[in-house]
Parts: sequence; structure tokens; C-alpha cells
Amino acid sequence: MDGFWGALARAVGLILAWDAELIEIIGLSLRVTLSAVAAACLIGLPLGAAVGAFRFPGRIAATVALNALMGLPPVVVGLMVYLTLSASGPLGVLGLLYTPAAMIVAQTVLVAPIVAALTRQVVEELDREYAEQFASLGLGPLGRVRALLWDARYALLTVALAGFGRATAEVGAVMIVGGNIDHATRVMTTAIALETSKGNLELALALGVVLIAIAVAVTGTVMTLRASAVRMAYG
Amino acid sequence: MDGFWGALARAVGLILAWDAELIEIIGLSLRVTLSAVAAACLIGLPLGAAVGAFRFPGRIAATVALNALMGLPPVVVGLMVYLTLSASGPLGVLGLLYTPAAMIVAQTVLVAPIVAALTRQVVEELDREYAEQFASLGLGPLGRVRALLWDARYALLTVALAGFGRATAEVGAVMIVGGNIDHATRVMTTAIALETSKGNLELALALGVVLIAIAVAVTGTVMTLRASAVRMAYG
Amino acid sequence: MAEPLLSASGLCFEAGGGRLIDGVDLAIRPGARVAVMGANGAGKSLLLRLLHGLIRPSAGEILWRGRPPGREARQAQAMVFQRPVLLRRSVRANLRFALAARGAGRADRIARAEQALVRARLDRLAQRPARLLSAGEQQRLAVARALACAPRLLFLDEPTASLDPASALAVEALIRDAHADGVAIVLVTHDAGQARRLGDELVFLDAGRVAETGALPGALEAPRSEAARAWVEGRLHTGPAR
Amino acid sequence: MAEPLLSASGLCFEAGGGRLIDGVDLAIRPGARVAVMGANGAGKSLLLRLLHGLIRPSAGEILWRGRPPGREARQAQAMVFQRPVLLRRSVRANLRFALAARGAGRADRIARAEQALVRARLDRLAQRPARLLSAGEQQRLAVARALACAPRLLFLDEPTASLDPASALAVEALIRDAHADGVAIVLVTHDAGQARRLGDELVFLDAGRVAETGALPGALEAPRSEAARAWVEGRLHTGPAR
Amino acid sequence: LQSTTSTRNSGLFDLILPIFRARTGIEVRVVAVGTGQAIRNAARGDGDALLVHDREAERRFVAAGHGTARHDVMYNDFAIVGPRADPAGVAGMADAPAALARIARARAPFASRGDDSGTHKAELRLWRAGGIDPAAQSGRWYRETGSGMGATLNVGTGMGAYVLTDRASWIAFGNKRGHRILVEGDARLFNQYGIVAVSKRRHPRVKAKLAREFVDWMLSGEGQAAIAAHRIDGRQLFFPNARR
Ligand SMILES: Nc1ncnc2c1ncn2[C@@H]1O[C@H](COP(=O)(O)OP(=O)(O)OP(=O)(O)O)[C@@H](O)[C@H]1O
Ligand SMILES: Nc1ncnc2c1ncn2[C@@H]1O[C@H](COP(=O)(O)OP(=O)(O)OP(=O)(O)O)[C@@H](O)[C@H]1O
Ligand SMILES: [Mg+2]
Ligand SMILES: [Mg+2]
Repeated sequence: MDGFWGALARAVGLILAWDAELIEIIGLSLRVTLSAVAAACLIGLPLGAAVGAFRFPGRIAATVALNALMGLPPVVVGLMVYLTLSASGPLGVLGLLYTPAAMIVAQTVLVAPIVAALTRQVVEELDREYAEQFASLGLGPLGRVRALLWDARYALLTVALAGFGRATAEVGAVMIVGGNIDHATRVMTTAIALETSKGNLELALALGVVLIAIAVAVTGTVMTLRASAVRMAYG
Repeated sequence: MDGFWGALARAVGLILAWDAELIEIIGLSLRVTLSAVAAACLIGLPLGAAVGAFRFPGRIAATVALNALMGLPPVVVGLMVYLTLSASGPLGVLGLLYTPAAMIVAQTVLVAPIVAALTRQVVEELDREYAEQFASLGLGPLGRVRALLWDARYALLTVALAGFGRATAEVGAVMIVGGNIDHATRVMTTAIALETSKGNLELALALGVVLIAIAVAVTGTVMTLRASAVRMAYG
Repeated sequence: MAEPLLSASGLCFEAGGGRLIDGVDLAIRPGARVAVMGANGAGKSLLLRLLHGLIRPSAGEILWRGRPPGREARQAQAMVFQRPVLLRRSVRANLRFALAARGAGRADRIARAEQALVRARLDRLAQRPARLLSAGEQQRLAVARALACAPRLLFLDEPTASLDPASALAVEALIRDAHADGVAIVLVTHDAGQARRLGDELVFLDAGRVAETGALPGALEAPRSEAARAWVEGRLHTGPAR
Repeated sequence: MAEPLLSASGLCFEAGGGRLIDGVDLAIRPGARVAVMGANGAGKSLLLRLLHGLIRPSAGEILWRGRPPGREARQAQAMVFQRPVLLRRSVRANLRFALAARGAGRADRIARAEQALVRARLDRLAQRPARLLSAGEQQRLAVARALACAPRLLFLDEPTASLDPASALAVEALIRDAHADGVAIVLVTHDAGQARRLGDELVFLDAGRVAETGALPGALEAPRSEAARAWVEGRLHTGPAR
Repeated sequence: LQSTTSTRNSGLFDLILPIFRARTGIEVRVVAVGTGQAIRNAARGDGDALLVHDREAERRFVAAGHGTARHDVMYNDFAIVGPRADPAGVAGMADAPAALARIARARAPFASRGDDSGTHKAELRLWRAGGIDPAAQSGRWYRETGSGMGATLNVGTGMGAYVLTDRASWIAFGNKRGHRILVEGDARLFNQYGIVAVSKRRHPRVKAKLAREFVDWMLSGEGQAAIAAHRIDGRQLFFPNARR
């Protein structure tokens, strides 16, 4: 594994030297992933909260669907988005294929069910406690969803981080709709896949370590902010 | 998308006709995924519960680490397991590379942090309620972890399903350590990736739909069992 | 006699294989003060939740001003639960939240929340996270919240159970004030003195059935039913088989 | 006088920017019956949690039989919380769980759980999910659980607050039985009558400080401190600035 | 057997391996990855034989002692495929470098493997022969996909780009859309595959005997005939050229 340490040192060296190419790749990774997670939360949080808080016919089916969609295969999502955005597809005129926008769309599709399914669990649990009080206050559906999401915010941070994890690690979907095009749509995971297929296993691993370090940095920042917020809220 | 419906009809036809090859692939997928999820739960549930329930120095670091490791890139995990199990790696003598066992190991490494991180969140929340009662009873650490896991079992089902989702959808790691060898280590996701790279997009999508259907079936079964258990427990 | 605000007929509730509320008939007139009493597990809290519309009866009917209760009924009622449910927010935010749910405008909300804080002597605690309050403080906050909603009908489930004597008297005074403003009160209590002070009519439950009704304080002085007599005398009463 | 079971000196607890328990000194002899009283928010529950070792004091010291409390102290104490915390299991399973935590063997566990069920008149409810019990039933279960652990020192935080008169008397009888068996009792209550019936010594808290101590019932008849006097008379007492 | 995705995707193994198995009873397990990765994997002993198309790397592999010997086994050829509209107007050209130069001049999109594979190296040789450095245009009309042949073809057909591909991959490829072969037949488009048995001396856990048998069979008359027999839509994909 000597080669690995050498490669890691080189990779870290490239970052420290602010190597344009690596920085570009890292930047795009963060941009795509964070946008996708934000979009997925925008969709998944209210959706999951609604399924968790409201009793409606088909609720169990919706729960099963959300839970099952956590297992959406990236390649399948990639293909679906590809066929939709491709020149002969329904949204081909937008010309989004092989752009970061397409990658964001694909990851959003992938991550939204995860956020929604986990949110449903969290909110359902909290709603068991709050439901009668809310009903007594005559709170409307919108107010309920908002209050539940707000009061569950610390647990939902972990949910968002799970979505973030899935998005950062994901390669199958962004590869298909982004194309891993150098200087255009190459992100950390597709770069790692490329180095692997070139047989540069050490470099691939080193990039993986860099990716994990980025994930740790993002997660650490989020958790630190959370910890201080919790301390304020719980005294 | 005409080709897609034709491909889907063909795929469903193959299943109905109990086509040996497709059944073999589905069977291996389920075997690998379920074994990996079981192993990941065996590791992740107690680990997450311990981090969630105990106050120890470095606890925040452990939480950040678990949350960040949810974003372990499959390709990186695949490479690490590959380098470990490869003939010239430390565990090469076991001869596990390119076998289902290797795929299970890789997916376990991938899924265990997800199970652990989400378990931590669930258990920490529950422990806020139980901690003083447990301390008052003089319950030991082992007893605490066991009781918390048991009382959180319905929420933890969703956690396990999240792990299952990640495992079923996963392709990068099993591809590297399994090799996608026909009749030996080919699973649904690697088969989908193969058909995609052959340009048989419709067939790939059809297989994807089959895979999602399997995930729905597994999830539906689990959730139905859960629903009746909840009904018994909550009256 | 005025048309009843809320009336229930043949109310039943079943769960866990048992009939927990069994054929309750009841009418609550505007401005009434009903004390609901009975042993632990008699079904008092369940009855309140049924009347308030939080759970659905397995049989029987509830009418609000002669019609099935709708949105208007909900907005005209408030309830203090036996175990207060407080949001993970500050004391003040809990009050404002409730008022917002009732559709109060922003300025109104702020003013009424401050007023409620002062009346319940919670102003010193306004910034505290509500869930860190002592049990008695939480109960006072729950009462303040319900009163701030300005209901026409107020359900109170043992609102002074963990209050110190002075706070209990203060809460009783708040309840009396509300009644003076025309609010109808349904009060669950284990305190016979409180029932006499705050109640006009008694509804005594035994194992989900109404065992005794009557005007207070008379009904508690000379109960006709064995269940109520045992209760007053502090004797164990095993009641009918369930 | 016997060596104290538990003694506290200079006990302080700070949170949320305030000193919530402020220099409490206290000694609990074997077989003592201490009634802790005080207004809502005075710090009674916090004091119990400090003494029981659930939270760490910001200053001061707690000794169990003259030494820092360890595992043995924990096993010799039990506590009934103001809000019972029950596991998501049946009533019976809750009892067995507590006994298992205390290290009781399987057969012993089963026998003692059944005995506790009968003594707390919960046998009819043994199979019910504990969290669906009525508030009073939950409180009885919590008392039964603590007693089943056969402690030497028992902390009770308003154990009869939501009990009907008969159940309250039954629980008081259980507590008296335990005391007769040599168990030391620390009881928080807002009920002066209960304090007189069950307590030998009074510790009256005001804003986290001990305002009054003395032998019962005398101490409640003629309190020396303004805080305790206000309490007995049911007057509001704003206490020292906090 | 460590091999390339293009070989596997073309369906060659589905045809020849059952024949080999019927003859010898040996079941061959194929791990299909990029050429670079295949060589690396084999160099770690994670394979008994190697079938790839990068002559230089194969020679180095043998020279380093990982393999016993390298044999030519078959060839096919590369072709430039592109959209039917052919914006650069290269259809029918026989001079591959000149065609690439025209594409560069037209700034028409070109999807490159960009993964250091045998195909990618061949492509770079052709650019060089045409006197063009496409790397400077990377991210503009020159798109380096950094992925396998199939994925690159998907990208190419998806965005109407030209692609240099090996003929076998193209014939077997199922997502052609409007693309077709525009440039072929240049001698510089020759694509040689080599086969190597991994050395037991260097990697003791290798199943050397079985590997030997497979390599021998591939080079034998029967193996070569089987390779030649692989056709899709009547077109032959690989041309055996083992020298014995
Ligand atoms: N969902 C349920 N399933 C089964 N039993 C239930 C359910 N809800 C309540 N019960 C039972 O119904 C009975 C009545 O409960 P309720 O809470 O109304 O009692 P209560 O009169 O308010 O008693 P308390 O004075 O203790 O508050 C109790 O024995 C309780 O265990
Ligand atoms: N973690 C905390 N942070 C801030 N304030 C707290 C915290 N815990 C308790 N308090 C405050 O400390 C005071 C004492 O609380 P405690 O629960 O001991 O009161 P109590 O005497 O038991 O009152 P009650 O009779 O209502 O049960 C209360 O005013 C409460 O709001
Ligand atoms: Mg009740
Ligand atoms: Mg208290």
C-alpha cells in the first residue's frame, strides 16, 4: 500500500497547491450534491411529513412506496432522466443532458425518496405525541406539517445528512446523465471510477479519501452548528 | 418508449416463465443484499445505540464520523475490499475475491454506517425520555442498549429498510469485488449496468423496474408485518 | 333551558377488546359547569377526548348546537390535557403558536400571549424552553394556553393535580373568571372540594358508564350509587365486571 | 442517632443561567420519612434527582453511608418520577424489566412481578400496553415498580397527584408498609394532609433554598419562614429574587 | 479471465466459452473492466489469464514477470461513428486523421473515452497523426467521458457527437439512434487483441494449468474458428490472427 500513501500525499499536495483541475472537480461535486440535497429536502420533507402526519386512504401504500423507493437504483434513475432529457426525449429541447443541471435532477430523484421516507418515520413518531394537541387547537394541515417539521428539526438534520451521504457517494446516475465529461461534468465519484478503470487504484483511493474528508468536513460543520443550537434549545 | 414496454413485457415474461438465468440473478441479488443488511444491522444497531445512549469523550466525533460515513463512496469501498481480498492482499489466502461472500462484505461495509448513524439518531431521541428511568433502575450498559433497541424497534425497521435500499441499489462496490461474472456474481444492478453499457437501454430499464418491484415486495412484506405488530402493541 | 352547546347520546368507545365508554348520554348547556368524577380508569379522560372530537366514538352521536360538529365547533372549544403537551419551544412561543393556530393576527397574537403570561404568573419564565419547566409550571402553561384561545367550552382534565395550594387557587380563580365571561366548563377532578367549588352538575363515571348525575354540591353529599358512595368514602370499589 | 444513609452538603445546581438549587444541606437517616414541600418550581424534583444521582450537582457533595455513592447506592435506591416513564411494553413486562435490571433471577422476577401487580391492584391490567393506561393507573404502576425493587431508600415525587381518593389511600398504605419494613422515604407532595400522614420531618424549599426544616406535623402547623407560612395559607409568595 | 468491457459487451464470450467448456469441462469466469484495470488486477494475481488490446502494456506486463508470454489472438478495427446529419462532413472518408482534423475544424462535438484504454490510446495516436491537440479543447467540443466504450457511445448518441469505437462494440451496441459508421477502412484503425496467461511463478495461487489450456485453445484452430463464427446481423466482429 506504499503506492496509496504516495498517491494520497500527491492528492493532498494537489489540493494544497490549489490545483485548478482538482479544485474544479471538488467544486462541481459540492455544487451538484448540495443543490440536489436542497431540492430533495424541499420535496421530501413536506412529502414525508404529510405521509407521516395525515391519515388518508392509501397511506400504507404510500409508506411502502417511499420506503421501497429508498432503493431506487442510480443506474435506473440515470437512465430515466437520460431518456427524458435526451434530444429525442420529451424534455430534449431544454438541452440539459450532459450538464450539471441534469446531474442535479438525477440526484434529486434519487435522494428525495430517502429524505421523504426517513422524514415520515421521524414525523410520525413526533405526531403520536402532538396529534391530539394540534387537533384540539384546530390547527390546519399546513400548520401541522410546518410545526412538526420545525419541532423535529434536529432529527431531520440527520435525515438530510443521510441524503447528503447518498448524493456524495453516488456515481451511477451522474455518470449516465452527466457523462463524466472532463471540465464539464466530472465530479469526484466519476473521477474515482475513471481512475479505477484506468487501473490507477492508488490514485482512485486517494481521491476517495479526499471525498470522505469533504463529507466529514460538511457533516462536522452541520453537526457543530446543530450541537450549539440544541444546547440553546434544551438549556 | 415503445421499446421500453416491449422490454418490460419480455422481462416480466421471463420471470413468469421462471427463466433460469433471470431467477438466478434475482436470487443472488436477494441473497447478497439481505445477508449484507443482516450483517450491517448486527454491527450498526448496537454501535449506533451505544453512540446514541452513552456519554463518552469523543462522542461528538463519533457521531460526525458515523454521519459522514453514510457517504462512503461505493467505488472506494469496493477498492478497499478488493485490495484486502485480492490475491496479493492481506486476506488473499481466503480466495474470496469474485465470490458472493466478497460482495456481502463490501455491502456490509457500505450499509453498516448508514444503519449505525440513523440508529444513533433514533436511540438518542428515545434515550432522552428513558435515560433517567434507566439510571434509576441501575440498568447496566448492555441492558440499556438492548432495551432501547427493543423499544425503538418500529422506527429501526425504517432504518433497516434504508440500509436495504442502499444495498439493493448499489452497483459500484459489488461490481469491483464481484466482477459481475455471469452465473457466479452477476446481480440485478450489475446486470443493469451491463445492459446499459451495451446500449440496451430498454432492457436495462425493464430490469430496473423488476428490481424496484422486488424492493417494493420486500418492503411491503416488512411493513405489513410491522403494521400488525404495531396494532398489537398500541391496541 | 337554553339549547345545549354540546350533546352526546349513546356514546360508546371500544379499544383493546373492551368497551371503555359505554352508552353515555350528556348535554352541556352554555355556561354550564360540569364536574366529571370517577375512579382511576373509569374513563373520564376518554370521555373528554370523545366530546372534544379527538377520538371517534364506536357508537353514538355528538352534536354541537344540534348539528354534527365542524370547524366552528373546534374553534369554539379548548382542552387542557391531563399530561400537558408542549412544543419544543419557549413558553412564550407555545402561547403564540396556539393563538396562531386559532387564526389570531400577528399583533393580536403577541398582545394576548403577553396577557396570558402575566395572568398565569409565567412572565418570569417566558423565555424558558417549555419542556424544561417543572411539572406544575407546565400545567399552568397548559391552562394559560387553553384560556388564551378564548373558547366557549373548556375541557379541563385535572388541571390542578400537581399545583401547589396557592397556584391551585389561582388557577381556580382563572376558571371562575372564564365562567363569569360565559364559558362552559367541563372539569375532571379527584378533589371533591374543587368539584364543589367549581362545579354545578356532577357526572360520575364508573367503568365507562354514568353511575350518577345531579346538582352539586348535593350529589356528592348523599350519593345514590354505590360507586359514588365508595368514592366519597375513599373505599375501594371493584365495580361491575368489565 | 444512626449514621445517615444519604447526606448532602452545600448542594447546588445551575442551568439555563440560574442557580436552581442553592446550597442545600440534608441528611436522611435509615428509616427516615422526609416530606419535601414547596411551591411549583421551588426545585423539589431537581433536589430528588440530585440526591438520587440522576444529575450531577454543580457544587456540593453527596455521600451514601459516608462514602461517594457507587453501584451499591444505586441498587439500594428507587424513585417514582413525577411523570411516570413507562416502557413500550405491557404492564407486566414493565415490572419484570425493572426487576431484571435489579439483577433478580428469572423465577424470582416472575413471582415478584405478580405479587406487585396484585398489591397495586393492577392484575386486571397486566396484559395492557403500559402507555395506554390512564394517568392514575400509570402512576400506580410506577409506584408498584419502585416498591418491587425492594429499595432501602425510596424517592417519591408526588406519587398520588392524579389518584382517586381510594387509590391514594391504598398507595399511602403501601408506602407505610414499606416504611414499616425499614425503608427510608423521601416524599414530595403538595398535600399537607399527606405530608402529615406520611412524613416525620419537613424540608421546605423556596427558590432552591431550604426555607424551613422541622418535625412534622408541628412544622406545618406553625411555620417560621414567610415562604412556608404563605404556602400553608394558600397565599402567593413571590419569594426572593432569583 | 480479466478482459475488457468491449469484448464482453460484443457477446463474444457468450458464444465461445460454451464451446470451450463442452470441449474441456472448464468454466471460464470473465471479469470485464477497463484495459488498464484488467492489467492491474491481473498483475495482483486476481486473474488467471488476460485478454485485452494494448500491446505496449501487455508487453510490459510480461516483461515484469506477471505473464508467461503474450500472443496475438484476434483483431478487429476501429471506426468513427457520427450522427446521420454529419455536421463536419466526414462521411465516406478513408483517411481517419484527416477526418478528425475536419471534425476539429468544424468544432463538431466529439466524445472521447478519455480513460487511457486501448481505444483511447489509438484515438490519441490518430489525433497526433492529424496534427491536432484535442486536449486543449477539452470541455468544449472535445468531450472526454472518462468511461467505457458503451457509456461513451451512449454519450455520443445522446449528444450527437462523433465517437471513435471498435467495430465489435458498435455492431453489438443497442442504442444507435441516428448514428452510423462514417469513417472506416484506414489501416491505422487496426485494433489488435492479445492474450496472456498469468505466471504461476509470480502468483502462486493462479490456476496456471487451466489458464494454459484456455490460451492454447484460443490460439488453436477450433478457438480461432469459434472467434470467426461470432456474427451479429451477419457481420463478423473479430478476425482471428493467431500466429502459431
Ligand atoms: N387505546 C386504548 N386501548 C386499550 N385501553 C385503553 C385505551 N385507552 C384507554 N384505555 C383504558 O381505558 C380506561 C379508561 O381510561 P381513562 O384515561 O379515560 O381513565 P380516567 O378515568 O381518565 O383515569 P385517571 O383518573 O387515571 O386519569 C383505562 O383503564 C385505560 O387503561
Ligand atoms: N435544565 C433546566 N434548565 C433550566 N431550568 C430548569 C431546568 N430544569 C429545571 N429548571 C427550572 O428549575 C425550577 C425547578 O424545577 P423543579 O422541577 O425542581 O420544580 P418543582 O419544585 O419540582 O416544581 P413542581 O411542584 O411544579 O413539580 C423550575 O422553575 C424549572 O423551570
Ligand atoms: Mg384521566
Ligand atoms: Mg416537580
